[in-house]
Amino acid sequence: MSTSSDCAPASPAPSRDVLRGLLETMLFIRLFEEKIVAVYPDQDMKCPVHLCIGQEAVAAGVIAHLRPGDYLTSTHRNHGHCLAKGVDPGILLAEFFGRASGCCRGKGGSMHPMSPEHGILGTSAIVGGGIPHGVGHALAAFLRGQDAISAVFFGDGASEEGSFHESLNFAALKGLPVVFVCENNHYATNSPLGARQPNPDVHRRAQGYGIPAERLDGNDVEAVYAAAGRAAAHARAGLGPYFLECVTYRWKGHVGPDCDYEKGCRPKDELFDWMERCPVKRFQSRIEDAGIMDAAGTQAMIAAISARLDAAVAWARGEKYPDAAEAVLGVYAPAEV
Amino acid sequence: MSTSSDCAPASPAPSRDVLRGLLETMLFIRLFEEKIVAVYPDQDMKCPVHLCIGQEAVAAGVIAHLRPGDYLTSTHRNHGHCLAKGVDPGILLAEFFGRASGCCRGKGGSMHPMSPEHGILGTSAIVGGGIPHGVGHALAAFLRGQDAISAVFFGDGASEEGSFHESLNFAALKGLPVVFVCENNHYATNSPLGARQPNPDVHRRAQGYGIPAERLDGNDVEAVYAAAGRAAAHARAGLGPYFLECVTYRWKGHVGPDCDYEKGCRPKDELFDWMERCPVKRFQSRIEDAGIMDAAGTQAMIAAISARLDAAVAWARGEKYPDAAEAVLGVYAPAEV
Amino acid sequence: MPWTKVFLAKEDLACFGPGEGLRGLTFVQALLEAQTQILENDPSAFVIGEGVNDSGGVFGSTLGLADRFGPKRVMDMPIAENGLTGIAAGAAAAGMRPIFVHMRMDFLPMCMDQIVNHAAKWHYMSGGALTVPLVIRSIIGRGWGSAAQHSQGLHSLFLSVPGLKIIAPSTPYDAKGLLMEAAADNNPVLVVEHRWLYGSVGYVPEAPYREPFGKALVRRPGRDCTVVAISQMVYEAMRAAADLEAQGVSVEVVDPRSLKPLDTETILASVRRTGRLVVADVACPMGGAASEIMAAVLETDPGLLAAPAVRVSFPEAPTPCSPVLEEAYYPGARHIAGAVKKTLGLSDHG
Amino acid sequence: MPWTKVFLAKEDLACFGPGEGLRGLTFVQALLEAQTQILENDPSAFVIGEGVNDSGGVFGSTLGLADRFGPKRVMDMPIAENGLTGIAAGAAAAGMRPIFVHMRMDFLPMCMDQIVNHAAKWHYMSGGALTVPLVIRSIIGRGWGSAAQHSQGLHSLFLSVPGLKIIAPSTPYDAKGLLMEAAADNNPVLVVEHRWLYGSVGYVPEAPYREPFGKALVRRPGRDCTVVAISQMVYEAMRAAADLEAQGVSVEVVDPRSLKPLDTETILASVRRTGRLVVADVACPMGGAASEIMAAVLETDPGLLAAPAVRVSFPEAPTPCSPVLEEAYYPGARHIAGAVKKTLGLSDHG
Ligand SMILES: Cc1ncc(C[n+]2csc(CCOP(=O)(O)OP(=O)(O)O)c2C)c(N)n1
Ligand SMILES: Cc1ncc(C[n+]2csc(CCOP(=O)(O)OP(=O)(O)O)c2C)c(N)n1
Ligand SMILES: [Mg+2]
Ligand SMILES: [Mg+2]
Repeated sequence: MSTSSDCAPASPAPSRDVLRGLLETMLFIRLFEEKIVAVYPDQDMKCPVHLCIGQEAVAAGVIAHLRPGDYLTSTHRNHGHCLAKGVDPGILLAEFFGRASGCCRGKGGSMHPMSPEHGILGTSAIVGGGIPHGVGHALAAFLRGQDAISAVFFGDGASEEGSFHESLNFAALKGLPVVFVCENNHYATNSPLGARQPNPDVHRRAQGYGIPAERLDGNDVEAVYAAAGRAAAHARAGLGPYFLECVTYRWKGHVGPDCDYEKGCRPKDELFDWMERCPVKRFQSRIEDAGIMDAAGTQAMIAAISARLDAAVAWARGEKYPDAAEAVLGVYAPAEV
Repeated sequence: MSTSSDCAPASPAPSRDVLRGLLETMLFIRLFEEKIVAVYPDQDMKCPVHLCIGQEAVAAGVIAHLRPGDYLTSTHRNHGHCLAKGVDPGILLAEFFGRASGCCRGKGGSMHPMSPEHGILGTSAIVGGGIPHGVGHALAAFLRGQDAISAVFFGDGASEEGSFHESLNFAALKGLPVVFVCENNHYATNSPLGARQPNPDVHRRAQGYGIPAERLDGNDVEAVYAAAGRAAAHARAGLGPYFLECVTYRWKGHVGPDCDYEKGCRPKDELFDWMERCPVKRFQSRIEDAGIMDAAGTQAMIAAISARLDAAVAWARGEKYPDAAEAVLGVYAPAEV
Repeated sequence: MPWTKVFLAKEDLACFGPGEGLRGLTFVQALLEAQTQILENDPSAFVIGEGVNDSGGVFGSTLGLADRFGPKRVMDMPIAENGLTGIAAGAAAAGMRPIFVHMRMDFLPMCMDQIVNHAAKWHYMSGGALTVPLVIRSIIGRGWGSAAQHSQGLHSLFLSVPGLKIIAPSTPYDAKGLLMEAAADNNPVLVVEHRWLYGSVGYVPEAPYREPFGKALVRRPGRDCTVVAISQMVYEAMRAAADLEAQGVSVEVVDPRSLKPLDTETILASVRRTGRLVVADVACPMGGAASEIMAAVLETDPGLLAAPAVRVSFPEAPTPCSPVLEEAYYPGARHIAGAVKKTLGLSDHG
Repeated sequence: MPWTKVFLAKEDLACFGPGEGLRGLTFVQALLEAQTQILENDPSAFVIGEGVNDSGGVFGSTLGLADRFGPKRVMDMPIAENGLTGIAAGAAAAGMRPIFVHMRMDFLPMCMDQIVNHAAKWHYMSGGALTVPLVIRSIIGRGWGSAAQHSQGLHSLFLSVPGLKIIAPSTPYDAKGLLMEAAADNNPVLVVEHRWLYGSVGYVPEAPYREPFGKALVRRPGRDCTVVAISQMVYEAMRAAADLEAQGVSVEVVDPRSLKPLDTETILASVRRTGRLVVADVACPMGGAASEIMAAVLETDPGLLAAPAVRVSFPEAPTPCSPVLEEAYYPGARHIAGAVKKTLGLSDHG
C-alpha cells in the first residue's frame, strides 16, 4: 500500500522465532477475547467489553518492537495491546470481573486497564483522550534524555477529534519518539468511516505535519511487523514521530460479545468478506506452509494458551471483591506515593 | 506559490473598477487602523485593539468576491474584514468607544463585532473558536438550499487548535460552501510559527482532507483576488470547501497601537523587510504605473476616506454611553426576537 | 393532574385506564415523540449526534427519525464534539434550530468552550441581535461498570454559566413538554436525561405541548420534611416517601424540573411548610444544584429550617467499575429516607 | 504574623521596615520566585504555556525563567489547550511535574475534558498506582474592555470535580507558599490568580516554603459580621471593613485560600462568633464557592445565622465591554459594605 516515508530504514526479515512469537501473540489475543465471549453470558463480568477479534495482527506486529521500558497508550479497545505488552491475563480478567486483585483494584474495568511496569500509564475511554497522553509520555522520555519510545494506539474515529490534530502537531514539532498507530477498522460504533470523514486515508492527515506515514494491510501481521520496525527504529533514532494506518476490521459488535450485523449495524457480506481475511488463520497457514510450524505445533500452542486462560479465568473468579468502603477512597494521591 | 487545486476554474482578469475598488478597500482599512493608532493615546477607546496594518490585501482581495448574503467569520483581528464586508466605520468605532450605538450596543468591543445584515453573525476572540461557526453558517445555507457561501478568516495560530481540524473535516465531508482563509502572519502573540508548528505550510493540512488548497503571497492583492475568485467560484458551484493560506505580516504589536520590536518581541529587520513589501504601497504604485489611477486620484481617494473616518470618529465620540443598567440585561433572548 | 403523577411501577399506570383518553408512554417514547413533532413542525430544526441514525437510535430516543426525515434533518457526525457544537451554534446563529445529542453526559467537557464561551454568551455579546437556539441533550449513564468516564452527572459544571438554561425532566410528560419548550426557546438549553428514567412510564398527551421552564412541582405533598429531588432522584425520593409514610413520617417531594432557571419560590414555600430540607441530586456534592438550593434558603431566611439540611448526592469520588463498588457508590431511596430521619432527629433504624 | 497581613497600599508595607529582616514582594514577584525555586529544586518540574518565554512573561510571572532554565524547562507551545493539557498530564503520569500556564482563565473550558475526565480521575481510576502532579495556573482578567471572553472567573466550573484541588491565593505570601505546595502535591491543582492582585505587596520569605491547602485565615477579626472573601475580593472586603469600622460596624474577613479542599471549619467558627455571613467571590453567582459555603452553614446549623446571608458576586451576566457597563458590572468594597449592613438591618446610606 502507499507510503510517504522516504527515509524508512529497511528492517531485516523476521527470524523464525519472531514469526512463531507473532502467531502466539495473535492466538493469545484471539483466545482471550473468545474466552470473554464464552464467560460473558454468565453475567458476572459486569462491565462493557470492546473486543478486538479480527484486529490481532496490529497489536502483535507493532508491540513486538516495543521494549519493557517503552510506553503504550490504548483505548476502550485495549485488550490486545495490554496482552501483547505482557500484562498478565489473570490480572486483566480480575479487573474485568471487578475484583480487588485486578490491575486497577476493580475501579477501572475493561475500559481503563493500567500497568506501569509495562509502560501502560492508564487507559482512557474518551475517544481521542489518550492520544495526547501517549505524546506526553514521549515528552517525559525526551526531557529526561531516555531512549524509550511511546506507541499510541487509537481508532479511525479518534482521528476525528481535535486532540488527534493537536497531538500530531506537537509530536512533530518537538520531534518526539512516538509511533502513532491508527487501527482503521472502518467504523466508530455503528458509523461507517464514510459518514465521518471525506477521505478514508487517515494517514494522509499525518503527512500534513511532515510525519512519515504509511497505510498498510492491518490484517497481515508480517506487513505490520515490517512497517512497525521502520516506525520504531525511526522514533528510537531520535528522528521524531512515525505514523501507521493499519487497515483492519472488527468482527464483533462495537461493545459486547455479539455480532451486530443482525441488528442492522453493517452488511453481513462485508463482515463475512473480512472474516475470510482472518489475520490469525492467514498467518497460521503461512507459517505452516513455510514449514516454520506444523499443524500439531499450532494445536499445541492453542492448547497451552487455552489452558493458561482457563486457569486465569478460574483464578480471577476466585479472587475477592474489593471492600465496599474503597468506593470513596483513593480519590486524592497522598503526599508520598 | 504552490497549489494543490487541480480543478480551480480560471477567473477573468479584474476590471479597472475592481482594481480601483481593491485599492480603496485597502486604503480604507489602513487609514481606519491608523485612525485608531492616532486616537488611542486619548484613552477613551477603552478596549484591546488588534490591528491588521500590513495584512490589508487579504481582507480586500477575498471579500471583493463576497455578496451581501454571504457569511463572514473573523477573529480578534477583525477590523479589516468588517470594513471590507461593508460595515459602517462609525458603528464599529462607536462599539470600540463603548457607545450604545455601537454594533453590539457597547457589549462586545473591538474583539466581538457583529453585523447580521452583512452576514457577520458575531465574532469570537477565542483562538479557533470562530472557525466552526463559519462552517455552521455554511451548513445552514446548505440545509436551506441557499447559494450563500461562508468565508472564514483565522490566523496561523488558530490552525493549531483542534477546532480547526474538526471544522475542516466536517466541511469537506459534507461538501459545504466554505472558503477558509488562513492569514499566516508568522506569529501568534509573540510566538513565532516555528515554535508552534513543525512545518510552516499551513495549507498542507487542508490537503489531508482532500480540500483544494493554495499558499499565496498575502501581500499581493491581485494574487489574493485571483485565488479567492477560484475559491469562491468553487464553493458557490457546490464543489465544497476551498482553502487559502495567505502569507503576510502584521506591523503593529499583537495588541494595541505600538510597534513591539522595541520590546524584543521580534527582530526589527524582519519587520522592516516586511514593511518594504507593504501591500498598499505596492499595489498603489502598480495601478498608478499601469495608468489605472494617477497620484492625484489616489490622493483624492485618501483624502475622502480620511474625511469620512474623521467624521466617523467624531460621530462615535459624540454618541451616548449605554445605560449602566444594561450591564445585566439581555442575557437571555426573549421568546420572540 | 395525571400529568404530574410519578409512577413507581409500570402496573400503576393502569389505574387510570385507557378509557379515560389518557395515553401511557415511556420516557424514551416521549422524547422520541417530542423530536418527531419538532421536526414535523419546524423546518429549521435538525437532529445531530453520534449514532442518531443508527439501529440503536441513542437508546431508542431517536429511533426511526432518520428514516422518516432523511439525512439532512437527522445527521450522524464525526467524533468531534467541540467542533460540531461550534458548527451547530453557527448554524443556530444563522437561523437553524439544532438538537445536539450526546450518548453520555461525560462527553460534554469536550465542548465546554463552545457552550460556555460561545453559545451561552452570543446573545449578550451581540447586544441582543443574535440568538443561538441550540438544544443539547445529554444522558447520564449508570451501572454495568460504566465507570469513571461513562456515568457522570455533570450539570454542576454548567450552573454558573449565564446565558444557558438547564432542564432535568423526570417524568415522560416533562420529557416531552420540556424538550419541546427547549426546542422553541431562543437560547441554548442543556437537557439532563438519566438513562434509568428511559423506561419509566406516565401519561403523555399526543398533541404537541410545551412545559414552561422555572416551575418546580410538588410531586407528593407532605408535612414533615421537604425533599428536593433532581432527575432520577425523584423516583428514589418517591420510594423513600412511601417507605417513610409507613413509619408515620410525611415527606413532601419537590421536583425542580429546571435547574437554570431554578424555581426557588416553590422550594422555599415547601420548606416554609415543613421546616426541614433534604436535597438529592445525581451529581457529585460540591458546587451544584444542591448547594445552590441550600444557598437560596440561607439567603432568604435561615430561620425557615428547624434542623440542618442534608444533601444526598454521589460521593466526592469518580465512579468505580466493580459492581461491589458501584453498589456502595450510588445513593438511593434508603439514603434519602436516612437523610429525612436525620432532619427529624429520628434514628435511622426501623 | 506579618505573613498573613493584607496591605491595602504599597506604602503600608514600610511600617515593618526592612531592618526587621522582612522582605516585601509583589504578588507577581512571589509567583516568579516560587517557580524559580521549583525549577531549581525539582528536575522533573517544567513550565509550559503560550508565551511563557516571551518578553511579557505572562504579565511578568514567568519573566526570565526561559533564559535561566532553557527551552526544555520553560516551553512555549502551540495554541492547543486541550491537547497540551493531555500531553502535560501524560508527562505527569510518566513522572514529570508540569506547571501549565494560561494567560486567561477563559481558556480553561478548552481543556475541560483533559482536566475533568482525565487528570482529576487518573489516580482513582488506576486504583491508586498512578498520579498526575499537574499544576494549572490561570489568570482572571478585568477591565479595559476585556469583555465576555477575557475576564471570567471560572473556578465554579471545577468545584464539583473530585480529584482536583483548587487554590485562590490573595497575598504575595500565599502566592508563593500555595504555589510551591501545589507543585509538591501529587494531584492536579488549579491555581486561580486574579490579575489585579499582581501588583499587591506583602512580606515574603526568601527561602522556599509551602503553605498547606484547606486552611482558611481570618485576615481581620471582627464581631458583627463574617465576610468570606475569595481572591481579589479579599482586598475589597478589607476596604469595606475599614470603611465600616468608621461607622461602628466590626467586620471579620475570612480568606479561604483554597476552595477545594474548603476549610468550612474556620468559616463556621467565624459565623458562630458573628452570627452573620456575607460571601464575596470573583465569579458569577450560581453553583460556585459562595453557594457551597452557604450550603455548609445550612448543613451544619442554620441557627448560627441571626439574619439571611448575602452573596456578593459578578452578576448573572457575561462581562460587557463598555467602561460604563464594566463599572456597573463589577462588585467592590461598596457592595460588600452594603451587604454587611443588610445582614445587620442597617440602612445602606451613611
Ligand atoms: C469523546 C467521546 N465521544 C464519544 C464516545 C462514544 N464512543 C465510544 S467508542 C466510539 C467509537 C470509536 O471509534 P474508533 O476510534 O474508530 O475506535 P473503535 O471502536 O473502532 O476501535 C465512540 C463514538 C466516547 N467514548 N468519547
Ligand atoms: C483559546 C485561546 N487561547 C489563547 C488565546 C490568547 N491569544 C489571543 S490572540 C492569540 C494569537 C493568535 O494567533 P493567530 O491565530 O495567528 O492570529 P493573529 O493574532 O496572528 O492574527 C492568542 C494566543 C485566546 N484568545 N484563545
Ligand atoms: Mg474504528
Ligand atoms: Mg498569526
